[in-house]
Amino acid sequence: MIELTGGKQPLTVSNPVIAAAGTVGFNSEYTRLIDMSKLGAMVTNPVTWKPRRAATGTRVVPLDSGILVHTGLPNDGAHRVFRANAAYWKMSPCPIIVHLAATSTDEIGKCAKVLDMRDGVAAIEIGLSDTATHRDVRLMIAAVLANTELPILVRLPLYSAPLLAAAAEEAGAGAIVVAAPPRGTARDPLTGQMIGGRVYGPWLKPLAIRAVGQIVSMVKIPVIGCGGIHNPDDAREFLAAGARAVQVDSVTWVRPDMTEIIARNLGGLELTRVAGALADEWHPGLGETAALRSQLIVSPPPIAPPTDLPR
Amino acid sequence: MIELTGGKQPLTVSNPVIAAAGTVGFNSEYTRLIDMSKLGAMVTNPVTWKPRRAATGTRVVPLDSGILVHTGLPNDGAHRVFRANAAYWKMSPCPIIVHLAATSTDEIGKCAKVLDMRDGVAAIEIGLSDTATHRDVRLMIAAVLANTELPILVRLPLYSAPLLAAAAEEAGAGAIVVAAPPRGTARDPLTGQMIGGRVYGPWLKPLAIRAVGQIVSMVKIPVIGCGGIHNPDDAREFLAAGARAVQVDSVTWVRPDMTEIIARNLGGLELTRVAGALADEWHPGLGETAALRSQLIVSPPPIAPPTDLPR
Amino acid sequence: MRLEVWRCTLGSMKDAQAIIERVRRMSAALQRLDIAVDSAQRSVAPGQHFLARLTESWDPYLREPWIPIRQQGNSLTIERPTGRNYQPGEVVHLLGPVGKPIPLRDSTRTLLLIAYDSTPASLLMLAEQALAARTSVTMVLVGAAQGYAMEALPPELEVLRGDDKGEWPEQRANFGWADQIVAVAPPPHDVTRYGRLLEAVRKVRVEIPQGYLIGLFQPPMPCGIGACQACMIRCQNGQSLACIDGPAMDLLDVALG
Amino acid sequence: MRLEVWRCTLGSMKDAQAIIERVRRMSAALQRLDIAVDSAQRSVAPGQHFLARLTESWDPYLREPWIPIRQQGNSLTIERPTGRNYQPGEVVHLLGPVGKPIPLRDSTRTLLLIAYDSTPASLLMLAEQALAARTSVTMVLVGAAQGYAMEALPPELEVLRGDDKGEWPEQRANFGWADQIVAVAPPPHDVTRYGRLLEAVRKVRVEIPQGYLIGLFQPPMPCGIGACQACMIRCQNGQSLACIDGPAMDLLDVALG
Ligand SMILES: Cc1cc2nc3c(=O)[nH]c(=O)nc-3n(C[C@H](O)[C@H](O)[C@H](O)COP(=O)(O)OP(=O)(O)OC[C@H]3O[C@@H](n4cnc5c(N)ncnc54)[C@H](O)[C@@H]3O)c2cc1C
Ligand SMILES: Cc1cc2nc3c(=O)[nH]c(=O)nc-3n(C[C@H](O)[C@H](O)[C@H](O)COP(=O)(O)OP(=O)(O)OC[C@H]3O[C@@H](n4cnc5c(N)ncnc54)[C@H](O)[C@@H]3O)c2cc1C
Ligand SMILES: Cc1cc2nc3c(=O)[nH]c(=O)nc-3n(C[C@H](O)[C@H](O)[C@H](O)COP(=O)(O)O)c2cc1C
Ligand SMILES: Cc1cc2nc3c(=O)[nH]c(=O)nc-3n(C[C@H](O)[C@H](O)[C@H](O)COP(=O)(O)O)c2cc1C
Ligand code: FES
Ligand code: FES
Repeated sequence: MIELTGGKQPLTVSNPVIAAAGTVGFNSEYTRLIDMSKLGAMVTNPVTWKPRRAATGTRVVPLDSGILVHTGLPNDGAHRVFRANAAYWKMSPCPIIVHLAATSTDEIGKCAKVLDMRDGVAAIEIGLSDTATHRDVRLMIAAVLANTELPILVRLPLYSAPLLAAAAEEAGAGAIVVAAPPRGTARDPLTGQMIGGRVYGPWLKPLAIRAVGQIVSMVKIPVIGCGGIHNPDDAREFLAAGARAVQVDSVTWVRPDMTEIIARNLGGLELTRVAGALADEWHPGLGETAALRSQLIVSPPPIAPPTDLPR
Repeated sequence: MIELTGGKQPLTVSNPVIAAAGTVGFNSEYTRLIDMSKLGAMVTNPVTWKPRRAATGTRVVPLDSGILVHTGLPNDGAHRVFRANAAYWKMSPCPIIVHLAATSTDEIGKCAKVLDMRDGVAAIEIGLSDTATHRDVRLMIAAVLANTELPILVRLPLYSAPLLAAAAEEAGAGAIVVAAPPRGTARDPLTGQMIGGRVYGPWLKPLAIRAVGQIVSMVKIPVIGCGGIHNPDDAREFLAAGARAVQVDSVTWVRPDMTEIIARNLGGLELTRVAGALADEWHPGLGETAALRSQLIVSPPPIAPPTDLPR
Repeated sequence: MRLEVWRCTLGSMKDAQAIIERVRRMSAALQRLDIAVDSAQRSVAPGQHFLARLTESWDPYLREPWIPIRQQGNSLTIERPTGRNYQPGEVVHLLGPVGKPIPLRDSTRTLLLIAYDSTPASLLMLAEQALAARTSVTMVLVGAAQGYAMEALPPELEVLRGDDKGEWPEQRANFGWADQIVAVAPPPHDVTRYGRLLEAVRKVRVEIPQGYLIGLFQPPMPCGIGACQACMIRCQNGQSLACIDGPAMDLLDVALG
Repeated sequence: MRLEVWRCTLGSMKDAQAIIERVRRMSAALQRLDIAVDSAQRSVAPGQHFLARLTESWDPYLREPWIPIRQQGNSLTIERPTGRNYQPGEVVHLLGPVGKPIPLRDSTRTLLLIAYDSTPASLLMLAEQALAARTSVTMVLVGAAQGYAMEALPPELEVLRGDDKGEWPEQRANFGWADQIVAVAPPPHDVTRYGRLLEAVRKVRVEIPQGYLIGLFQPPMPCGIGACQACMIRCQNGQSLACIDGPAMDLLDVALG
C-alpha cells in the first residue's frame, strides 16, 4: 500500500496510478472501458458550491500533439453533484477523491463540510486558480481543514508550483499534486477566434517532471506527479523524479486502454506484454498474429507467460 | 518596414519573421539551406563574456513532438565570438541581433560595450535565466543601456514573462521577446538518466501565445512572439494575439525550408503554393506531378500563377 | 422514448479494433470505407458514430468522428473526405458507438431531413432505414451541402436544394407535410441554424409537439463517454452532453438564444 | 588533410526529396533500402550521412540518421533496423550530406576497422572503397556488434570478433599491423570506448602519428548543420561539432578523460 497523503489519517492506495481531475467525470463514465479497480484512485471533475454553466462558444481546439479544452468548469453545484453521485462513490471500485475548485474560502469550506459527512469520499483535492498567491493557498487550505477531517491534496498550477509548494505544506496539505494543466491560447480552426483554455498533451511531461523534481527537495509531504503521462514509462519517470504517485490525464480520452495499462504495469499486473493481452485474458497462442510476430523479431519476448495467473 | 523596437533609434526590419536565439548559430550556418535575406533578422546563439564549454553527458533527448536540448550555452567568450563572426555580420543578408546571456551585470555590460563599437550588429537581445527577478531584469537592462546605444530586446522566461514584462519596459527595453523556451526534465533513452534542459516543440505555441496576449495589454513597447511556430498560420496567430513580429525556433532544425516559407508567407512572397515552388522558381508545368495532382483534387489551386514574377 | 434501446447501446460501448476492407472513391471530395468491426460495434443505430484512431503517434491527438452510413453483416460503411489515403488492411481503433439513436417517432410516415453546410452522412442511415420501412423521405441540401454527390444518395430519396440563407421554395409545404423533421448543421453555426429553423417551422405549425423537430449536435468530442464535459449543450433546463444525450436533441429543449 | 574535399561536400549540403526504390530484408534485425537521390546528394563519401524525415507529422520530431553503405549511379543504399516498414515509392526528405569524409591517409595499405556494440554500417562504405583500392581491411565486431549479419559484409573482408570488454585474441597483432585504425562506438559510451582503445594502442605503438587512430562520433543531431551546438565534442584544444568537424575525429585531439 502507498501512503498518498501525510497527516494523522493518511489516505492509502493500492496502486500509484490515479485518474486526474477533469478527465474521468464524476461517476462511472469510464467503467465501460477501464477496469477502475486497477487504479489507485480517481479524482472527480471539479465541483463548485454554486452551479456553473458550460462555457459558450468553442470549447475544444485540436493542437499539434494535444488539445486545448475550455469547459468553464460546468457542474450542478456541490449539493446536487454530491447527491447525484453518492451511490456510485460508495460502491466505487477505487477510492474517490473529490476535486473542489477554490472559488472562495467560504464556498470551498462549505463544500468540504458537506463532503465530510458523506461516505465514499476518500479525500479532497483542492484546485487553485492559475493566479493563486501564497495567501490564497493558505486561506483555501485553512478553510477546508476547518471543515473536514478528510485528507487534503492540493493541485498547484504548473508555472507557480515551485513557488507555492512550501506554503501548501505549511498550511497543512496532506499531499501536493504537481501540476494542473497550464493555460494556453490557440486559434479555433472553425471560427478563426483565439480561444483560451487548459492545454494537454504528452509534451506536458518534461515540464511537470521538472517541477516535481524541484518540489520534492522542498517539502516532506508526498508529491503526486501529473501532466502528459501517456505510457507506463512516462509514469515511471515521475516516480524516478521523486513523485509518490501519479495522475494520468488526457490519454484517458484518446486511448482509454492506456490508463489501465499504466496502472497494471506500475502495479506489477502486466504480464503478457507481447500479445498485449491482459494477464487474465492470456491463453497459449494469443500472441501469434502476423502483426505481432513481426514485432517479435525486433524485440524478443521479455518473459515467459506466467504459469499462475493473478486475478 | 516594421519597427521592431521603440526608443530613439528603433530597429526596423523588412519582414516580421526572425530566427530565434540558439537555433541558427552565430554565422552563416543556414545560408546553405535558407535564403536568409528573406528573414527580418537573425538572433545569434547566446554569447557570454567568459568562454563556456559544452555540457558533459547527454545533450539531446527526443520528446513526443519535440526535443529537449541541454548544451550548456557553449561559446568561446565575447571577444573571440565577435572577432570570428565580425566579417559575416557586416555582410549578412539580414540584420544581426546578438544574444547576450545575462550572467552578471558586469559581464553583460562589458559584452555590450564591445558590441557597441562593432559594425554589423543591429541590436542586442538580453537572455535572462529562468529564475530572474524584477531586480535582475532592471539591473541587466541598465548595465547594457549604460554601455551601448544599440536597440535592446529582452527575452523573458515563459513562466514569469507576464510578471517581468512591465519591469523590462520601465527599465528601458526596446522590445520584449515572449518567450524563451521553458526548461523541462526527461529521461535519456540511452543512459536512463533524467536530463534537464530547454524544451522545444509545436505545443509551445499555445502557452507562448497566451503570454503574448497577456503582455501586449500591459506594455506599450513592441512584443515579439516566440515559441513553437511551425508554419505560417502559427506565426499569424502570434500576430493576431498582438505580437509585432515573431521568432521561429526549433522548426529550423527539422524543416529548414519551413522557416523560409514562413518568412515568405508573412512577407507576401508566397505565390505558387500549389507546386510548393518559390515564386522565382515557378515555371509552367511545375505543379504537374502525380503527388501534387492528387492534392489538387482535394483543394483546387487557390490562385492562377502570376504572369509577372517578382524577383 | 425508446429508453431501453438507449440503455442497451450505452452498455455496448467498446474500444476495439476494426479493419478497413474496401475503399471506394465516390466523388472528388468523398470516399467510402467498408470496415470489418467487432461484434459489439455492429449494432449501431442512425445517429450514433465512432471515434477513430489510425495511428500510434500523438499527432494528430484527438480521435476523428467516423459516421456509419450503412451496416451490413460484419461490416460498416463509413464516409470520409478524400484528404487522406486509407489502405485496405489498415487497422483502426474504434471507440463507440457514441451517443444515442435518433428517436424516430413510431407515427412518422413522412420524414423531412435537412443538411446545412455539411455532408448529409449522419442522416443517410436514417434515410435508408426509413425508406425501407416505407416512410416517405425528403432530403434538403442547404448551402455548402448542395455540393454533395447526388450519386451517393439512395435513388428513392426526394432531394431538394436550399440556398445559403437556408431557404428553399418548397419550405412551407415541406414543414406542413412532414410528420417529423431531423436537421444536421455543423458547429460552430449549429445553434444559429437551428434557431432559425425553429422560427421558420413555428410560422407554419402553431403547435410543435415534443420530439417533432430534432437537431443533431456534433461538436468535437475529446472523450465521447461523458467525462470531459467539452461537448455540453446548453438547454432550457440545465445542460446536456452531446456524446451521451445527443447527438439528436429535441430543439424545443435546447437553449437556442 | 583533404580540405578541398571537405569544402566541396560542405557546399553541396541540401534538403531534398528522395524516393525509396527497393526494400530488402537482410536479417531479422536489418533491412536495406535503395533510394534515388537528388544529384547534389549522390557524391556522399564514407563517414557522411543524412538526416531523414519520413512524415509530415511532428511526432517523431527529430530527423533520423541515415547512413549510406553504398553509392551506385543515382541511388544510395541505406541500412535500417527492421522495426519500421518502408514502402517502395515512399518519399523521404533527406538533409545532407552531413559531416566530413573519414580522412583515410594516402599511405594506408592495411586498415583496421572496429565496430563497438553497434552496426558497422558507418564503416562499410569505407571498407568497400578501401578493398577496391587493394587495401587489406580487417573488421572487428565487438560486443553487441557480433550479432551483425555476416552475409551483409563483403566477402573479401577479414572479420574478427571481440568480447564485451572490447578485447580479441589478435588485438596486439592487429594494432601492430594496421597502417590506420577507424573505430565506431555509439553514444553514450563512445568516449569511454575510445579512451580504452587509445590506451590499448599505446601499449603496442610507442608513438601514434596524427590521423592514425580515428573514432566516429554519432551523437543525436538536431540540426546537422552546426547551428544548435548540441553535438559538441570536447577536445584537448577547445571543442568541435560532430556534425561539421566529425563524425571522424582524430582520437589524439579528443578529450577522452
Ligand atoms: C481482425 C483482427 C484479428 C485479430 N486476431 C488476433 C489473433 O488471432 N491473436 C492475437 O493475439 N491478436 C489478434 N488480434 C489483435 C487482438 O485483437 C488484440 O488487439 C491484441 O491482442 C492486443 O493488441 P494491442 O496491444 O494493440 O491491444 P490494445 O488495444 O493495446 O489492448 C487491448 C486490451 O488489452 C489491455 N492491455 C493491452 N496491453 C496490455 C498489457 N501489456 N498489460 C495489461 N493489459 C494490457 C488493454 O487495457 C485493453 O483492454 C486481432 C485483431 C484484429 C483487428
Ligand atoms: C523524384 C522526384 C521527382 C519530382 N518531379 C517533380 C516534377 O516533375 N514537378 C514538380 O513540380 N515537382 C516534382 N517533384 C517535387 C519537387 O521536387 C518539389 O519537391 C516540389 O515542387 C515542392 O514540393 P514541397 O512543397 O514538398 O517542397 P518543400 O520541400 O516544401 O519546398 C521546396 C522549396 O520550396 C520552398 N517553398 C515551398 N513551398 C513554398 C511556398 N509556398 N512559398 C514559398 N516558398 C516555398 C521551400 O523554401 C524550399 O526551398 C519531384 C520530387 C521527386 C522526389
Ligand atoms: C474561480 C476559479 C477557480 C478555479 N479553480 C480551479 C480548480 O479547482 N481546479 C482547476 O483545475 N482549475 C481551477 N481554476 C483554474 C483553471 O485554470 C481553469 O479556470 C479551469 O480549469 C477551467 O478551465 P476552462 O474553463 O478553460 O476549461 C479555477 C479558475 C477560477 C476562475
Ligand atoms: C548564468 C545564466 C545565464 C543565462 N542566460 C541565458 C540567456 O542569455 N539566454 C537563454 O536563452 N537562456 C539563459 N539562461 C537560462 C536557460 O534556461 C539555460 O540555462 C540555457 O538556455 C542553457 O540551457 P542548456 O544548458 O540546458 O542548454 C541562463 C542561465 C544561466 C545559468
Ligand atoms: S466528449 Fe467528453 S463529455 Fe462528451
Ligand atoms: S547537430 Fe546541431 S550543431 Fe551539430
